[in-house]
Amino acid sequence: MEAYKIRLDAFEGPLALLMHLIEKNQIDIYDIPIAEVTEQYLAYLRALEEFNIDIASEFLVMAATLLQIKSRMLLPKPPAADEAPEEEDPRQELVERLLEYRRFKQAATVMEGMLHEREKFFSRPPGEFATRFVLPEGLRLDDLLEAFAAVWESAADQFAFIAREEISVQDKMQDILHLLHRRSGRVEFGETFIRSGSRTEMVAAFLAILELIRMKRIRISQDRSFGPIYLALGEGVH
Amino acid sequence: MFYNHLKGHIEALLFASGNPVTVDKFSQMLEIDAAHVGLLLAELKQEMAAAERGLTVVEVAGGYQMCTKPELAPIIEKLVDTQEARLSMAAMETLSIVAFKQPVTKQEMENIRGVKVDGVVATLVERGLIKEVGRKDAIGRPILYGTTPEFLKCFGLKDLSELPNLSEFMGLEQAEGE
Amino acid sequence: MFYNHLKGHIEALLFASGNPVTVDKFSQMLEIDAAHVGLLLAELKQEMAAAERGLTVVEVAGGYQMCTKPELAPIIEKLVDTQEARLSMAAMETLSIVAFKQPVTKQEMENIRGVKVDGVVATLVERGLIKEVGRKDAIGRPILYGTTPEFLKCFGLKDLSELPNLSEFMGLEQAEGE
Repeated sequence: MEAYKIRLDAFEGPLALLMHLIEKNQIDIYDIPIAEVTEQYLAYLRALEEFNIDIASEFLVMAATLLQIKSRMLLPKPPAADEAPEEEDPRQELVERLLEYRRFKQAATVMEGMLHEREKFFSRPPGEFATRFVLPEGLRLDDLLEAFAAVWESAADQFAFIAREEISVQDKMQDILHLLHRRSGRVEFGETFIRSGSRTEMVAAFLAILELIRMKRIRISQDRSFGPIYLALGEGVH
Repeated sequence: MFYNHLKGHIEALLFASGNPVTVDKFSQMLEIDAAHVGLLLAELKQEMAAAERGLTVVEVAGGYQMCTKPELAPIIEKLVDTQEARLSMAAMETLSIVAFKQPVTKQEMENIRGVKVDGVVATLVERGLIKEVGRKDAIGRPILYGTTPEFLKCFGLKDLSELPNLSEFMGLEQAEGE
Repeated sequence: MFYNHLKGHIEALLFASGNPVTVDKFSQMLEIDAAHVGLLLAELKQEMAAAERGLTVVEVAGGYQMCTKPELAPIIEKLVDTQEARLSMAAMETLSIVAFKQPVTKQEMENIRGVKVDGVVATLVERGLIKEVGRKDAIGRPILYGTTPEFLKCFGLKDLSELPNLSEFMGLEQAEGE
């Protein structure tokens, strides 16, 4: 009983407990004295109960298995007929499980040894290299302009609700078309066609340009990369 | 050797990487063929074997890694905090099942160990020693687990074929059973 | 030298430490006096100067640190994972705001885009397309962002004057100042 008290919760599972009992009693694993082992196994569970330690269900399942094997061992063997295949030892399955378990327990010990050997080699933590980003190639100024137009358009939508309409988009569209007509249909984009400089005029102007482009009343063109950008009247709308 | 000047490059790359570097990666970075990489590594290793050198190169997890010499471990331990969380026996047993039986499901691990393995498997996954490698073609399509390159690194294995043969342990049983 | 066998220890300690190690620390770990540590370090450094070696020891932050040789930097860079950085629509829009309105604060970008820009700005800074260029003289002294030389390279621009002057066109600055 003393041994159990010391190792009350030391067993990972029923197989570990059984292995312990087999080793402690120096039992031949191929010929387990099942009645004796069962008794010791149950004694351990009772000890756990005494200390109000919850017994995991796996331990109870194993207890039932042991009792079943024990009762089967007690049954008289049927007279062996020459032709009948030899009846399986009721302990066979349990022995196989124990052997399998022990095999991996040994493997674990060997692996622990390997780990220990390897731990004598100290390595360095991997160098901290921030992943370097290769910047995308072939980006065009147009991409940037398009992005800006897109964001400004959506922002302008928001402003449109709150801005007092001093100058309407409609007015500014007329104004731009007027300006274009007066300058023979072409104006450099960078050139200002803002008259008052008020915020509402800016917004209206930008929206007006977008709207005119959408209506194909005007075109935006650029002769070469990074060259000046021109606003021009759309074809056939003079 | 014609490529002798690249030995220092290999030394520097091993140092900077920290992790094992494959021959292919060396070959690609140094723009020389794999055979020459092998020769340079062998020479480097030989030079490092000299008594007044403190480092060595080990073949592990499919690559080469720079490490301190094992006989210097006692002195290095003075420097490095070696209080890494050790693996419990339960974790080690479960890891050995995964190592030898991979790919393997939790149910299969539980059958062998006779206890639930959820907690232990979670720990091993968290440590990066095992990982999900697929699903078993069975009811419920349970997750299959296998070991990781980190596992090889931790145990100093070149690859899985370096694991001891499980049947050796069986032989042990039989010898004992006789 | 009598302590010659300790050169390997120093090499291993430098390697495993990663950080600079002081002469005092060496002296204490190896149980030799500081003068000898200095001699061993000097010898080690001299040996590492050989062309076929890739590492060196530098004196830094009051200690000694093992590093790759500076001339090998280009080869070490090959260890760096490179990844093609794609710019999302949100990133491109934000970049366009910075490009045309620089210098500009996050708040100003958010006013235009109508959404938080912290994540996108962090990405653009990380990719080296924009950077902090100063502080705005306003409450909280918010950071001002502008484009980088890298940005010019990406878009094939010689300098910023090649960008169309949209902000003037829209009078954004003045409008907001009102």
